[in-house]
Amino acid sequence: MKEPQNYQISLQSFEGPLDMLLHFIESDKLDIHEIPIAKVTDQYMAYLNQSLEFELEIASEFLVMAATLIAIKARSLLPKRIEQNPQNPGDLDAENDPEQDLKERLLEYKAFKMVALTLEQKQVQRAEHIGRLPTALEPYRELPTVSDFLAGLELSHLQEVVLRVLTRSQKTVDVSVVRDRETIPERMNTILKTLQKGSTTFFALTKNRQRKEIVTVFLAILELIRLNKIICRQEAKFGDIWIELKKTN
Amino acid sequence: MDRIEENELTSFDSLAILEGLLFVAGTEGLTDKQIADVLEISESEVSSLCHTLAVKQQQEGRLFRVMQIANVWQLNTVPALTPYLRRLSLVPAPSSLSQAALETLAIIAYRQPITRAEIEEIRGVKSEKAIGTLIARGLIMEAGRAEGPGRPFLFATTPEFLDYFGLQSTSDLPPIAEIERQIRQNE
Amino acid sequence: MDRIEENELTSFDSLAILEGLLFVAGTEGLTDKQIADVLEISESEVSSLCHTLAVKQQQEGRLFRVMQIANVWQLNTVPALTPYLRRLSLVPAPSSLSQAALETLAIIAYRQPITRAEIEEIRGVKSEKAIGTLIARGLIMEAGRAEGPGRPFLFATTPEFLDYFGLQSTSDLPPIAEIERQIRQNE
Repeated sequence: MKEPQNYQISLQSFEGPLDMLLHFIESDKLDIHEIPIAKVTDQYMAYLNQSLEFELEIASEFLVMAATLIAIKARSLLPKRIEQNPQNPGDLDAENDPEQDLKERLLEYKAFKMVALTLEQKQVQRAEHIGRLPTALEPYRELPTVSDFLAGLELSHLQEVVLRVLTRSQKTVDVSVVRDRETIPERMNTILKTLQKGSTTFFALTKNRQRKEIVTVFLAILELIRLNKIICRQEAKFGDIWIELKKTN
Repeated sequence: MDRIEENELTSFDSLAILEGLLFVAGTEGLTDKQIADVLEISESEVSSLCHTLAVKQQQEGRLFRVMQIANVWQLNTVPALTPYLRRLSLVPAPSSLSQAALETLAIIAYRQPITRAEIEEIRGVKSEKAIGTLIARGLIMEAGRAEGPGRPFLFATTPEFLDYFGLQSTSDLPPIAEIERQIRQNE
Repeated sequence: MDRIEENELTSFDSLAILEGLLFVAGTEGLTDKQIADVLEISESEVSSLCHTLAVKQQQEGRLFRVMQIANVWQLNTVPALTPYLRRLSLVPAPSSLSQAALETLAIIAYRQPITRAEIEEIRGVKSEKAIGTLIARGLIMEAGRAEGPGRPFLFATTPEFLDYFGLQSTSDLPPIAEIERQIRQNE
């Protein structure tokens, strides 16, 4: 009550009685091991009384600590019951010394408070490093099925691709060769043999070929798709078409 | 000569692939094993590859960088970009943890697995609310039950705890005994 | 000479900033206006800057590229990365879900489509990391945008999520209205 600042700080400002005791010790620049318990107890009780005056709710922890402090203070006023035996450091009385216990608790609590401070700083630093939301890998996970590969691929796209390949070397398309059915089954077999060695692409299959052969390849691929023998996939419109063997289980 | 160029190309490609993979993994990041499996290299080579990528990113003046946090490699922006991200409100509003939550978390980090009663013993106050917040934020989790009466829950930190504070492992924090020793000495 | 170098530096920096911003914006992307505002350039300059960045990314062999999709600029991986992503998808990732991720998933399942802000309001804590985990695990996905300021993304569960639980649709989820009512009454 003597110090005006007392009125500015309420019990609510503290994380608990230990926090409040640390505040007294640190603001008076005291050593935890040299705390004059009597003085700290007086300060502590002054705060409690102040809180009562303002009809603030006092958490039970603060009352428990008050009892501890008063017990320690009372004990310090009494003469020592047993003389400390220097040859017996495990003295029963020393082990149960509540003042020593309190000092150890304050020390431990202060250490964790310092860690909390470190964490607070690290939290701020880490927040400066921002990532992006992940992209789902699920679509890549399962071995895709025919319908996955063909999703969005329409025959008109295939047609566009073949027309583009055909017009790459020559301006006009000779439609008459499309009727040459004889070579399509042969071409289908050749493509299947190629695929048994590994997947390929439409551009690879038609590289350096005559347009008649290209059309045959194209028709053979359409037939193989229809027969569910191969899987085709086109990443982009007018892009290459990936072709692989459909695994039959 | 040809051979050197080929090697350079390969190494350049793995860096580009690595960056692409990390880009896709986003905040989830990738473990040594995931990267090693995809790039078909040994796990022991991953760290050096990631560091090479970080150097490359820095040299090219890019504002995101590969970094290892909580045992995963992830791409994150560098602080220089933060003012611009703020302008776009792309930076999540700061939501720092309360003092109570930070204290509770500090205790759990060092003493895990630990019961609520043990935490409250150290802090000298009830800590139920702080524990609840930390669980909801995914920073701690229930990790079994303690022996003894009531078999109370034990709490431990999660990998997200490490990520949240940018720690590699809990051993990145100074030993608590060391901190206590410093406090004693400074007095 | 000095002037040219300075200009180059500035232009280089805007590219780096642009790339960083797009990196964080993710699939939400950025509009011409957003980019123009942050970089303090006119909206008409944005397109050319983005194209310059795309060229730079291509020259440097990066496997993600700035592209304009549905009126927003975003960074996306290029098809060359696909085989590696397929391989990555087959490498087992950590499988367990954190409490935070599970809660977030449950909320999305029952309240979908839902924005991140709404999830965070229900949970009372930031949920960005949990959302990231759920996306990476293929349990939730972005499902359009909400009306209103910022037009934030809506999240919904994936078909795989329903498959896993053998549900035809989310309306097959065990009802919670009755339980909610009871909880409210007990309060």
